[in-house]
Amino acid sequence: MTDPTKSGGASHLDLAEREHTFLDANELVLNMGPQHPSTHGVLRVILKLDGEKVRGTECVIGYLHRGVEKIAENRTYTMFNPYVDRMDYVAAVSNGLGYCEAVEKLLNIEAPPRANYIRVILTELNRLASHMLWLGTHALDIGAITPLFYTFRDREEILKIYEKYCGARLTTHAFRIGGCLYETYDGFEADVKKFVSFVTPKIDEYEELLTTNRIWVERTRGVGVLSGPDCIDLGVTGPVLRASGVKWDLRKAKPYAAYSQFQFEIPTGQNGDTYDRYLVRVAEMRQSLRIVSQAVEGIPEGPIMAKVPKVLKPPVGEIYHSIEAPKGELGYFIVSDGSTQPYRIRVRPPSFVNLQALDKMVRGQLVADVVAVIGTLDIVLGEVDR
Amino acid sequence: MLDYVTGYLSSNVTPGQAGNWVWALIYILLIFLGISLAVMGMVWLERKILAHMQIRLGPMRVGPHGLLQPIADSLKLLLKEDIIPENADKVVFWLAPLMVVIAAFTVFIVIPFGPTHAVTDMNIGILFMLGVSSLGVLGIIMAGWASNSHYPLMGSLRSSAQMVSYEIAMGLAVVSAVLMTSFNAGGSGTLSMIGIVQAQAAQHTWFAFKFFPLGLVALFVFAVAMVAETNRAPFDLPEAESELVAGFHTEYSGFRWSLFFLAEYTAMLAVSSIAVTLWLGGWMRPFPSWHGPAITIPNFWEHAAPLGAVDFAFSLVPAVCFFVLAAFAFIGTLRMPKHPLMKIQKGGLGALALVLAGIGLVLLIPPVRDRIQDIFWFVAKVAVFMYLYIWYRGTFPRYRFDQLMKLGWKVMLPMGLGVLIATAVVGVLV
Amino acid sequence: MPQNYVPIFLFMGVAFAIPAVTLVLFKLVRPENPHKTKLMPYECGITPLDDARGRYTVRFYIVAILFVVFDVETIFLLPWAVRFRWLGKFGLLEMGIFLGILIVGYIWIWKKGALEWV
Amino acid sequence: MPDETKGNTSPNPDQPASQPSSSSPSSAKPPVTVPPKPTAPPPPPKPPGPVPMPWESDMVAGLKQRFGSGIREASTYLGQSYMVVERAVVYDVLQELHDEQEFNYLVDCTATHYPQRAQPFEVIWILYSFNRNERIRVKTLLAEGEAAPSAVPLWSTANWLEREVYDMFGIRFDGHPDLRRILLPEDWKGFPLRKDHSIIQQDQEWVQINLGIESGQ
Repeated sequence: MTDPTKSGGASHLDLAEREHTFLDANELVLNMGPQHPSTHGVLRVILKLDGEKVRGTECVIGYLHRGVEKIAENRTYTMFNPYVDRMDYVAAVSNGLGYCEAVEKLLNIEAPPRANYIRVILTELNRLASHMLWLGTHALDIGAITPLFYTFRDREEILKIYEKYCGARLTTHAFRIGGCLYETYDGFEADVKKFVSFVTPKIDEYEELLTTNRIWVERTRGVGVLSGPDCIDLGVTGPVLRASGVKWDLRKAKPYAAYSQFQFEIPTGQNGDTYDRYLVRVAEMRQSLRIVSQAVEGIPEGPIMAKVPKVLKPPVGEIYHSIEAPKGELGYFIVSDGSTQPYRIRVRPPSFVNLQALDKMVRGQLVADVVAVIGTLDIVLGEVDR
Repeated sequence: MLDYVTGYLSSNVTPGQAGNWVWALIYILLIFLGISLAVMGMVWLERKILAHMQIRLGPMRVGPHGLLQPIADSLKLLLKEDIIPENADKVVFWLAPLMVVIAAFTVFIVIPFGPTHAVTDMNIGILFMLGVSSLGVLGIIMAGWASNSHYPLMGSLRSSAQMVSYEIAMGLAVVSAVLMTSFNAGGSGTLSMIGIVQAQAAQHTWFAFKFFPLGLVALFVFAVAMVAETNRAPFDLPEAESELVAGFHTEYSGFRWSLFFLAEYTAMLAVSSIAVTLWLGGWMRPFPSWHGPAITIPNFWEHAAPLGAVDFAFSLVPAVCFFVLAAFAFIGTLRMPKHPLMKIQKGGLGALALVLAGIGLVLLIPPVRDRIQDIFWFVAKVAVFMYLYIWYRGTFPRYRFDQLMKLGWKVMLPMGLGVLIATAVVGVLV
Repeated sequence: MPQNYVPIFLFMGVAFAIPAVTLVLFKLVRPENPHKTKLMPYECGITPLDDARGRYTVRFYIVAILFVVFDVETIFLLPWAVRFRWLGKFGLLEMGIFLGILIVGYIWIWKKGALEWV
Repeated sequence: MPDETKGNTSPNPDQPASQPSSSSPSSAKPPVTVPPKPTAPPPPPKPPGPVPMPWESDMVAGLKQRFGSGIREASTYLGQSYMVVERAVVYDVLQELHDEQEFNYLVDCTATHYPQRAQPFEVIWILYSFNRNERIRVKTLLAEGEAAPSAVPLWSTANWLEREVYDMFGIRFDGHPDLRRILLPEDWKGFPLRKDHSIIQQDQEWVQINLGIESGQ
């Protein structure tokens, strides 16, 4: 754990350096990505293979680097808000929530309760959408093509709610600093309730397809094992951490928005393998539904926007605020110099940090497991590269 | 010359046996045509069935319900640019798809669609088929090696290892079926494909149900092995697109790629046909020895001979099938959207309904009815296997390579050996 | 009956000719715009680092050798299976010995770990 | 202690003048948890935001005892605690926090650039302790060209995070096993998150050589 060369990700693979052993093959260097069907975007992984066995990996990232942090320094706080949606584009609402809350804290204001409830509903729906997309693509990576269509069918319903709420489906820009811009549309509660009752049996349907499927279990159990201490050492958060048995969720540990008012469990696994991560995420989908139905039942009346000055000039100071995004801890570290533009915004992306664990997870496993592990880490390259 | 051609019609052997090369060539071309059409149909059906399993529609634009999609696809593939990578071995690259196609097609030479509907009947039919079908792996290795790229190479190595591993289980299952043929009255078995079906007829059972459950186990071993042999889901590792992009045919494009595609589907048809021949009674209809009470069906052009009621009922099934298909097409015509742009599609589907109904009518004519039955039942049984292939693809995730090899060597091989020994022991005791 | 085998060559000829002729024929209508990038082997968008035809893991060769052993065994089984009824108990015993030796070998291979992939 | 959601930062009137906030001295008792009320728009007696307060705890006391003036500052701002540590002792402080104080999770490692200061770079480690449910920040100041100690031996997470800091700011980390650029190409020139690096600036040479275009703009 303290030996940096061992645990600290991949060391640079020297292509000229080859190990020769009797009757053993040369190490094959296989380049996976950036144009590869299962690296979830433009991730490039260089695999050092012995036959089919992975001897080492090196991730090459940055193909989608847009310099979000630099852009932030040249925009006002309000102007930067839509940009955060482009990082983890499958969980844009969560990104927006984290950013808005961070700036609100810096301004020392609080969103009104009703806004917080709307935020919770939309964010949890977003978590559901993100997990659905993950499940579909992860199953596709492992070769089950059918769940993809099922999950996309159901994710569509969430996107429809978003579209009705704010006009956008993917990069929603749903929240504003200080609350929400839009009041819920007529029939929002009914739509959400309908969605909850619609999707609950569908999650059973996914589980029916996969949970006891022999091939699925064989492909995922014992694959990409990451123990709890390893997770913590590597800073891995989110479902991956919970699947390793660490019961830690920022919604409970440091409640934000209105999460302290809802009852929900933190699902955990024991083995920290791909199968457990699958189970944890499916259980999380159910918990999200639980939160959504509680929130939509108890949504209070009132204003949706706190009193926010027209021009945001947070006092000089710094703030770090993080939320439990679908992929893990999503943090914003904002430094204000008292002007209208942030002096520095640092995004702590869960995907970026989680991806670092890839090497540890796949070493000694097979090529097919690399694909399964990339899938189970649930990375979004827009967030890894920012 | 004409006598030479027509003379064969009255014989009741295969053209190969009769030594009639003209008819052999006609059969060969018919098989080519039939298989190409079947592959096109399979592609359409696979896309449609898979789509409906996955709550979507599949091809809908080209022709009514996408019926012309395979034609459009093949045209596109024929007209696509053919890319040969720079540092590929050009000759091998050129030959590899042809090799795969030859291996996949040649198996059909011994497959009996009916008692006389085979190109030839070899006394080592099974052996020939095992030998030729494993030549396909050669083409795949050639393709992977010639491409000179990592993914095809890995795909082809995987493919070869996988195919040879399951070949053994397949061979053992075949041996246990051959063993069953020796329970004839004569006491000697046969390796001829026609002979195997005739043995099933003589023993009044499909081999799948002989020595229950041994025949079924052997069929199961064969059925698993044949999925692996043809590189289909859940054993589609050689072309696992999530890992190896497209496996051994990554570098192939256009028509060359479509040859691999054609070969894959042909191989699927071939191994399904072998399974049908060996275990499911080949061309025999279900319950072949149940004739029912004799009845006489009057007709207009020949002297009516009495025939069994069950025989008669089964002889109507092909026609009825076509009528049902025609009815589906007709209902589809009625359900077409009422839009002026859909008129052509509507007309096409209506025409299809008429054609299907017409075929059904033709199949009702007694001489056609009698001759087409065998082929119909054979095709129907193969179609069941084809449907299973699609179903597997819609349901199963993909195996990992080590799991696949483990399954092949540690489960399928002992199972094949076990079922062979059990069959032999039971056979001696009976 | 050697004439039974003649159609094989006929069939192989046809099977070779049809795709080959199509391939050559459609060269007339196919576009042909080679480009350096287009002719590069697929390496996920990266210029290939080295030649792909290196040595590969030995396990594939082990599988190949095992295949030969077991496939030859299957070939030996076929004549016995054809004459199974005629050979009767004697044949069963003999094949039992043959298979027994093979099974012992199979168990040895298994124990030796040649069937393990990783 | 650092319950971030509740504003427990009632300002201390005896606050030293080193507060960065440009607060007007007139308002002695500003509301804190309530959002700033723009009650009287024309004369802007801008209600001061919360101000950093000394961060007092056993842990800080222990650290101060051990490192003395190495702990330059320990404050709490908006419920979040941070300490500024001398570069010479920062590795030891981090090690102490990791080994003794159970800060076993490195949330983030990042930097900020203040070109006008004598020590223009500030490297920030955000630490979290699962057992205490506490998040703190450790900062150190670096002069141009000065290297920070690498935290990789303590937390494996630091590997990529430090590589990113190096990539963006050009801050080197001593003891990092593999300090290369991570997001930008390896032979890229320039450190984009430095303040003197314009947003439209890029490595023209690299773009021309590798992309074959005149400019990426």
